[in-house]
Amino acid sequence: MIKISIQQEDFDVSAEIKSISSKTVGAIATFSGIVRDSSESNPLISLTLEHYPGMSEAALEKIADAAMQKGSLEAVRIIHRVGRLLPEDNIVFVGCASAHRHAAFEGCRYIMDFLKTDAPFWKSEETQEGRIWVSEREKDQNASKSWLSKKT
Amino acid sequence: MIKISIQQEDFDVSAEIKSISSKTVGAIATFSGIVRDSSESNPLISLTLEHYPGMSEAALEKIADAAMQKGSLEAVRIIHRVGRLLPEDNIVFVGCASAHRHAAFEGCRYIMDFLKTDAPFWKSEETQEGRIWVSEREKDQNASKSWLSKKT
Amino acid sequence: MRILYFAWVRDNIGYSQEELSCPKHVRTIHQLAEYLKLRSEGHARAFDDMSAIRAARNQQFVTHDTELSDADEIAFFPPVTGG
Amino acid sequence: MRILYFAWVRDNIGYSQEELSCPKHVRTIHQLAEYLKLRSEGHARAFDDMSAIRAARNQQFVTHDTELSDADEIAFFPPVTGG
Repeated sequence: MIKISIQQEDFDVSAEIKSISSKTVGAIATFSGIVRDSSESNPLISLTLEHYPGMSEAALEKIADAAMQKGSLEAVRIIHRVGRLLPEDNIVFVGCASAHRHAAFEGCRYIMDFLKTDAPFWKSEETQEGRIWVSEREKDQNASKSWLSKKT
Repeated sequence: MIKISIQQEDFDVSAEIKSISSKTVGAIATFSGIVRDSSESNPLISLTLEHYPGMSEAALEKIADAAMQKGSLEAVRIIHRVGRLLPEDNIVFVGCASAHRHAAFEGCRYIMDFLKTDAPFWKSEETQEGRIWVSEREKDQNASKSWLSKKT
Repeated sequence: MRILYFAWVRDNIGYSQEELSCPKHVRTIHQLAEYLKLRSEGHARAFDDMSAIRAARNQQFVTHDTELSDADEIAFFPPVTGG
Repeated sequence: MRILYFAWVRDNIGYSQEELSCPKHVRTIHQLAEYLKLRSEGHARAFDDMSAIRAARNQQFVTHDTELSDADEIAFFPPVTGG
């Protein structure tokens, strides 16, 4: 079971975890990405998330599919917020449910690594200096590349 | 910040995640262990968790401390339930908060690996066949041993 | 051909999409960007450093040497930064 | 000396703790288990296979050759299975 949402609204992690739980699930790993209060040491006023509607949903579906194929996951839930967010707001949620913990952890890491490089979302940060687009981080490119060299 | 609880009562994951979030936290990884509905293909009636009071709290503190030392975690939350649990009940919750996602994921995996081998809890399963004590799994021993050979 | 712009590519160009028919000699993503640079100062700024530009053809990431057809939806944007 | 039993070790012995003073020749965890085996059939069953037994001294995991003192709290139990 895969469920993807791209939305402005916040979400409730407990409810999302329940939605991927079932009688055969023994392990759920989750990741929450949260807006921090500063950007390169400037206090952050807001973070705005933009996406490519249509392509962004398809990209997340593809990443979730690949994670399901790779490990023995029973369910995957991805929520990515868009629009204007404030410090401490949720940005993204990934939940992976499996019979066993290693598959749940690996699924979550895999999805986050590829979400960072293969899903068309862009962040801009508003500080007192103005509004700037966040640049891609080389570390993220390397994190998703590292999976290609692992045997599945 | 480390907070450990050993309790009979259930917990709310959303509230626990909020409790380890802060202005400088950008990433929270969590693990929830859940009672499955069968034991070696027998339907499971209940799972009972017993612990060594005093030692169990100290063991979880020690594991959380080691995780904080190892990675750059800002907060760790561990909740382990004890007593009689039913299928789909929560057993354990681990939450790790960090500025960045890799530290949060690694912290969570580390804590679960050592919780499985170094914390004095014992599970017994009730099925129609009766009540049996769960045996230690060699896989869990190997999972926690694998951290010793990694550079920190 | 429908062309979409995101993030600072759109900020430079000033709008988020346009429809146009390309001349025959524009056959790849890279050639399309070169052609678009002639449309305005904003376009020229957006496509000044093509190493900073990523592209999608019909909502799939593609390389700059990918060939186009007039029915395509093409998007130009910076490297993604979600999550 | 305070001795605690958990899980199936306790189920075999029939109770969860006892206080006793050991004879002088009982100096290690292993010797303590051997001594306890003499107390009842349940103790004998619990400590029949010492490779299945783990121990703690004053709430720290210890090996079977660890030395004891009369003020210690000693616990015997199977390998842990929490989480």
